Amino acid sequence: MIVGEQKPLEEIWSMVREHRNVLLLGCNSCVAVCHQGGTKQAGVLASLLRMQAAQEGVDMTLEVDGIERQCEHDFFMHMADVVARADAVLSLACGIGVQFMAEKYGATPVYPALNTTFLGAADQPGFFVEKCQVCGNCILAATAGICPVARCGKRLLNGPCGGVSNGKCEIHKDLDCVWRLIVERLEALGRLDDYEKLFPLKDWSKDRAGGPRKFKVEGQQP
Amino acid sequence: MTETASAPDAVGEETVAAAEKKAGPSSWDARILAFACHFCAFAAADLAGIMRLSYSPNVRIIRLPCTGTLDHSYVLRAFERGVDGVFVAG
Amino acid sequence: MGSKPFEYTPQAADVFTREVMARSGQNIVACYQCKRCASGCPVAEETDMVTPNRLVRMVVLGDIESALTNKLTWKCLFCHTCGTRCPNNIKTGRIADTLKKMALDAGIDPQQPEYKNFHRAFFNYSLRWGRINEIGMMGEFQLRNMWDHLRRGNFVAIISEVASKSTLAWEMFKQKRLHLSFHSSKGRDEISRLYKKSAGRKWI
Amino acid sequence: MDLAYYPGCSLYQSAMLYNHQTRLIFARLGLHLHEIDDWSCCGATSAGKINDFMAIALPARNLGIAENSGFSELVIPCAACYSRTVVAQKQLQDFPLLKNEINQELSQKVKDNIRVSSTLDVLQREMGGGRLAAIDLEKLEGFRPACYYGCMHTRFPYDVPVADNVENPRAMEEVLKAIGIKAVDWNYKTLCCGASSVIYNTECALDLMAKIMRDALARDANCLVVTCPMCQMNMESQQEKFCTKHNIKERLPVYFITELIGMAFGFSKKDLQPEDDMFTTGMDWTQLCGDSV
Amino acid sequence: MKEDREQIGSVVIVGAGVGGMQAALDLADSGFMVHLVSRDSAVGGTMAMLDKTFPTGDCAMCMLAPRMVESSRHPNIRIHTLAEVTAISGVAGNYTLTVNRKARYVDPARCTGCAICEKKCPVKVPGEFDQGLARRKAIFTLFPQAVPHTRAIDPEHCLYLTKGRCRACEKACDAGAINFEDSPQQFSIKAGAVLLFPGLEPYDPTVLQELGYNRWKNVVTSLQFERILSASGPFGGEIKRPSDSRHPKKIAWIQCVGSRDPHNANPWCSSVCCMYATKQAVIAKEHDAEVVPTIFYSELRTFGKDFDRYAARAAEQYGVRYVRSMVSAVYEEAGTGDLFMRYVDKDGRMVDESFDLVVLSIGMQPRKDAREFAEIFDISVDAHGFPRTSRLSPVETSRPGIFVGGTYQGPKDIPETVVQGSAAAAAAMEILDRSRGREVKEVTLVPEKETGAEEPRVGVFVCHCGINIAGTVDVKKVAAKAAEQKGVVHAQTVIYACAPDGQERIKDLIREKGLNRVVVAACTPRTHEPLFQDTIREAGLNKHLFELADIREQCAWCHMGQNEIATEKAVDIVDMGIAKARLLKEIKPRSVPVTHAAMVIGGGIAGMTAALSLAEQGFRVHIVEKEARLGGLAAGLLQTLEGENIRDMVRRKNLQIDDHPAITVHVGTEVNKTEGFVGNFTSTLNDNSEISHGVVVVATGGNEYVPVEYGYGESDKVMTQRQLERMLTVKRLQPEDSFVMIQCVGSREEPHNYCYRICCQDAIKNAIAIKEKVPSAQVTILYRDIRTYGLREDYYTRARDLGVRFVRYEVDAKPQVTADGSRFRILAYDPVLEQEIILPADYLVLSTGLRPRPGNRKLGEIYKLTRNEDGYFLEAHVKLRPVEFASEGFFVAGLAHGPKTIDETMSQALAAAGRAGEVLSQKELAASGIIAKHDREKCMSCLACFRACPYGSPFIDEDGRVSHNEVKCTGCGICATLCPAKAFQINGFQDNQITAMIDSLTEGWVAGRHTAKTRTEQKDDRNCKCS
Repeated sequence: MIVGEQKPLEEIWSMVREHRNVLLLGCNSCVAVCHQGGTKQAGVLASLLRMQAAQEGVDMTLEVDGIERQCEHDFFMHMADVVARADAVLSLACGIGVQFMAEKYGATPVYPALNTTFLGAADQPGFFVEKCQVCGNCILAATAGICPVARCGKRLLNGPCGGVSNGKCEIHKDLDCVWRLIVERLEALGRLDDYEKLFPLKDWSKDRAGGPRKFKVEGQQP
Repeated sequence: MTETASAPDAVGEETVAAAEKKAGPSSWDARILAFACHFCAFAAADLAGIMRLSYSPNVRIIRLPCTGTLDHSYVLRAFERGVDGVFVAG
Repeated sequence: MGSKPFEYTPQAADVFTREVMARSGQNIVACYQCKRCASGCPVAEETDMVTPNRLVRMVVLGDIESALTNKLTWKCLFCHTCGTRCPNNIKTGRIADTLKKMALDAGIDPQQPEYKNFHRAFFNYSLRWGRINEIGMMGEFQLRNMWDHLRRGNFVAIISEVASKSTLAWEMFKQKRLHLSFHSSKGRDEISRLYKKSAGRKWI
Repeated sequence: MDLAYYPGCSLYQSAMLYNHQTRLIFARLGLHLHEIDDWSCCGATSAGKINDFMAIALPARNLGIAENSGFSELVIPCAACYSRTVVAQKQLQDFPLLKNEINQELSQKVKDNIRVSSTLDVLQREMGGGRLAAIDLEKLEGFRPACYYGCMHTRFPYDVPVADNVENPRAMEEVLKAIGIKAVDWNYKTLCCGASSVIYNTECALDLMAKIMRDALARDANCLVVTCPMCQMNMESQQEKFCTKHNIKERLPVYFITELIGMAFGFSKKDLQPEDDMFTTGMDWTQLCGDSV
Repeated sequence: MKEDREQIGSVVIVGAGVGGMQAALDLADSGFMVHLVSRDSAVGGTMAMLDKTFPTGDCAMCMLAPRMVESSRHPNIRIHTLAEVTAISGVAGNYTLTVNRKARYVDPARCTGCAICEKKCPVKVPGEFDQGLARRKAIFTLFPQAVPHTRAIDPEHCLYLTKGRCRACEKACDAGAINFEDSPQQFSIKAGAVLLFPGLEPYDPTVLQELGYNRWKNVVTSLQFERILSASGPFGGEIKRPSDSRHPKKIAWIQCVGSRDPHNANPWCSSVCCMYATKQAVIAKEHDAEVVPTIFYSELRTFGKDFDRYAARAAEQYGVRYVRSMVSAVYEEAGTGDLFMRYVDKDGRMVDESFDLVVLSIGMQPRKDAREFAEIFDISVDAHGFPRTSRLSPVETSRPGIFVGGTYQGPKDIPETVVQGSAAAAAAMEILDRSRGREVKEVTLVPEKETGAEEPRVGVFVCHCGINIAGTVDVKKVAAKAAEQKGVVHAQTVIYACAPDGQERIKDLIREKGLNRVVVAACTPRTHEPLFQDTIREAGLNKHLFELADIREQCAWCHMGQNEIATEKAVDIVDMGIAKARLLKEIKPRSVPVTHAAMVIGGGIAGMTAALSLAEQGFRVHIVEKEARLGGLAAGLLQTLEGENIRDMVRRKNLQIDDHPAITVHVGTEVNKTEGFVGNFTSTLNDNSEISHGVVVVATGGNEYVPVEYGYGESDKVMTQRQLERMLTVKRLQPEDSFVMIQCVGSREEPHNYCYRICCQDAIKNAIAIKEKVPSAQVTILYRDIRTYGLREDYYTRARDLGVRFVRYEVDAKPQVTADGSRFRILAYDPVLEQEIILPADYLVLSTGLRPRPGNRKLGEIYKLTRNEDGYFLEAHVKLRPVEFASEGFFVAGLAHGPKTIDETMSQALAAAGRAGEVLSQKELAASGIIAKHDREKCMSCLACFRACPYGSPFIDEDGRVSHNEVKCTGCGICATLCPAKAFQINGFQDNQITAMIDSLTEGWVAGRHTAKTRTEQKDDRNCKCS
């Protein structure tokens, strides 16, 4: 799931303060699950902005709405009028949604209300942790289902570095050394032999280093 | 869900409020909106009446079935529309 | 309350407790150590921290030595405050009384010879004459004290005794409290027969 | 009303005044005291320290005499004698075999048909009734007594029924109220004065008496009222001593309750404290009551 | 027990405290007609006097008031106040009772509870409710929240009734409710069963004058101190001392006043004082941080669930000082009113200390007339006057069909009283299985009008409430303003809206003017909303199309004398009500059918008792037992402390269960999974059998702790109390045998820092047995605190009388055991003598407690049932819902819930059966109206609601997405607040409704600020002119 974090109010305010009609558009998918970008949060943000406007003496109309996903054309079907009324859109979607809208509505400025932070999971309710770096070439089969790319401070692929102390990472003292976790799990699975195998050089060509990646569902026409 | 901020009013009000604050609490007429749980705080407000306890009349109470129902938006809306304080009791 | 552990011997403790209970008429084992007796005891400051509840505990655990030689046993005023407020109706005053008798029976020197002497003088006087004549009784008391001091060769004590008691007598005389008349009762025979009957009785 | 009367040894000696006053005011109340024949010492607290059997047998003899004298009630003014006698009576009831043994030696057997009362018991009962109506009461002014009961009015070494509240007795207050005197309430109505320990454990007794004195003074009492000769003697004869020791400046007179009643009944000081005799209280109470007496 | 003669479907409950009310509500909810007979003029009992309750610190009145209101409104409950039962005849199932009702002199049908009469009454007498600390009038209610709120005249003090003049109240009462002609009445009630919950009498410490109560002003009882703490008490919740209203700093509590004192007071332990003193000390400290609390005690009996930790917190966090020494006397310092006392410290030193206030922790005792009371009902009582019950049938009296409970049965705390309330109700339901529903009348109503499509047509009724509202608020103006509001088609004032004529008027206008929303501006919705809802329902409107605006309690009464301001506020309140009313929607609660069967997990004594009770009540029961046979831990016990035969009882219950056609026993099985919700569960067992049931009773029991301490297992002469009990039945003891018992083995220390309640009693039971068999044998019990609470104290006394020695030890100086040939030498430190003692022993007996079953964790996970940190299941509410889980349809009983004795287990099992039976007796379960509505279209299954809901009503449905079970929902709204997609809305409190209220208010009120400001300015101007 994509995890995002709402930007500071001052930053958002500075983006929209020049506009008179702003649409706050929530995205009721990933970023809603982490309580940052859903319709409800759009409403709360609108309230805060309204108060900011009032305090600064700015006359501004703020409209709140929300759609299922801001990365699909079809969900915008009923949005045409709403967007047209606004001189700017403040999107509470992840970076994908913001760009998607920016491309879709060329003439209307679209601002991000969120910083898109990472791809992660809810370890506990309300606590999100990064789990994947979308490297495009998954090696989890060999690492007991635990990703050293995303979760090792140094992205090491062949065992821990020398800085591990008490099973913790030397970069982040509160972070478990991912290689310790991998070894423990391999041991539990009875597959410690996998650890002995050396990783060949990882094929980083599928990582984003080569520019934006594309994907087409088989049989789909462009 | 469209709302226009009444900017001139708000400004005036802020200034007034600020001026009044400076002048001292006696002349500042704070307006408080309370959200009260049906089972406890609302009951307490009733009890205050039953016991004929007098308190400032500048409080209005909205009853909720439980303060669990208190949505962020209620508080924000109240502030947006100019109440000076929100009191949540439950 | 020594530093050496006390060896509790259940059977011996039982025998001792039973005797104290029978002689004092108090259900000592009923004590649950609430310490009301101690808190209300007017002499508790002067007993080297042997409070009534501790005295009871000594008896219950069969610590015979401590029970017979502590200060509380001798300093108890017999005011019965402890027993009155005791939830288990234990009159520690009567236990103290009993322990004193047991101590004397056992030939233990009283910690306050004057105490013993006073009550002995009073009791003997009442037996002898049937009524108390204060001057006579006090005289007997003084003689007993003197005898004790003499026995111990404590002549300083004799001098201070004479001095303090003559002051007291003078005070009382000034306040017209001392009387020289003599009283007695004819029932002395009955009393002495009863006294004979009491011989050897440990308890009523 | 006729009552048997047991004065006890001290009322013939150091507390002669108490004997005199008790007889005086009882007579005025129409209560006729008949001193029982040839009574003997009750053993006081001492007998029990030496000989448990005699502690019962000594009062038993007096009980026997009183019961056979034909009266239904025996009045005992001295608190110690009263305590011993009541306790012995109850023990004789509780242990019938013991009673038989003692009776064997007595010429006047204990039958257990007499009521034993203290002076205070009788005064409380009779002054509460109609007897006062016949007496012209003097109005006594300026008395703020602290009623001091001591140990022996409500606490006994054996379980006997106690009519008054054990911890906060009110009998003296009620009697005084009947003659128009309001007593102060205070802490140490029943605290021990040290009793006979004043003789062999003087310092401890003095400390206790000072404690009693201090609270009475703090409550603004101007005299102590007692019913126990031992308390009276201790609080009065030792007063100088314990006050000096504890740095107490004030002094208080210690009255037998009979004295105040006597005054209210209109007896003169001379009546209550005959000069020709060898006794008086140590205090000059005329200062307090002025010419009203 | 069940005779053929006619069974009456009514039950009489004597006593309307928390226990009586619990029983009343249980019975009324499951189809019985209940007559609640109260001697007082209002319901509530002792709990109503309390400020807060231990160990949660919940406000007692906040918990009790809803129940009082519910009892008074329940269609199946009739409350008879100022009434007493004077005679009873008949047999179980068919009793006739004679009830005498005293004259109240106030007509409940007319009285509106306005209290004007009270103000006018010239007579002041010490108020019993405030324990004499404040005064009440001769016309009065016991307390402000009293139910019924009808005043009563106290004929002993009323001037008119005593001296024939005054009648001030009559003149003041506009409603004409005063009736001096009222006279006592006698009537009879037929009932199938009688429940006695007359409660307790607080011990009166006046007789113990050494403690100074009723002598020194600053010595108060603990009940008085509750009133002092209470916000509605004599000092408005400020801690003041009676002599000079000064705030006391040093406060001392003296424990066991009137309790554990066979010489001067009552021999029993009152069970609650250690805890309430701790609570009072903590609350006092919370009220005023400068308070320094000290508790003088002799034994700390904090034996309940989580109590030991509570006391530890009190000491560590709140600085409550515990002094293990009883105070002998309390003296007053002349002049200051301070109190001083002397106590002996742990070293035997005398300490003199002065305090500002002394609280006597008074115990409880049977009412003065307890014996006469028992005679009326012809039930036998024990030596103390408590009704005779058995530890194995704790709510049954000597007379069939008459049940008892609460503090009348014996000293106990609130949850145990509530448990016995439900237990006694269950016992009554068992014998009245055929008459359920017989006396209860069902009401037929006109069909409900569909108003969904209509525009709002609001009618507004502004109540004068005599002069209660109209005296302060200009009601005419309020009505006129209301008429101006959008959607309002009618607005008027009424003298008494709640009076029958007022209600008729409302109904007429609904019909005349086609109103489809009604707003009444009157008193509080907490008491009156249901009444008006019924009124509009009778006129064919959905009852949720009603809004009550509170302009009495929350306006007129608290702004008296400020008429203009109060009127303005009332206008705002009414406008807010109208704004909401316009948006109100019809609510039609869903209902679901009920499977009339129960699944009881665990076949120990709790499970067996609950199962038998439910089966007797007429429901099918499945017992699921892990072991091969029923009986649980009780099967290993021989007898109770009181000597009742447990083994026989277990055997008897086994036979009853075998014979009962409605009970199916699944031994050797466990539950694999359970699906569904209250009323409709399906469970699969590990033998693949499937059970349909409507409720789940969790009675999984506990484990005996197997000690690792003191050489257990190394010699057969080291044993547990339960092993000793069995040994005593087979082995001949020698005259010289000596036993040493050690208490608290494996308890009251981290990580098991709680009391097991049973060990002290077990030790004493066995010690008595030894001494009775062989008096010369010696028993010494090494203990920390002997906790023979309640009437069990008699056995502690008996053990001491028999010569059992008790030696205390301290947790940091535990006994040390060394083997000495075949014997033992135990080195213990006696804190009394401050001396080490060596005790020889032939047998070493360890008093071990229990442990929660490890399986509780799994069960908790399956059902989402929470456990406390010690692993015991956590009830829904510590005080008032002690046998239920927060999740509907789940009940708990016995050791699974926490350590308890066998009688407490049986009471709780019966209570669980009663509460479960209440659910099963319903034809269908209707969800409450005020619940969350879930819009699945908007929901994106983020699981926020699923995780946060305390009642488990959102669930992951078969399609993998979140759905909402409305039957479990209580309408708390947490889901609605959290939902990022706003998929939840609360019925009657929807976002748009609340927002409309805010908007309405801010429009009139905040916008009006400028006027307010202008007014101020004008005032200033005027001032200028004047000067």
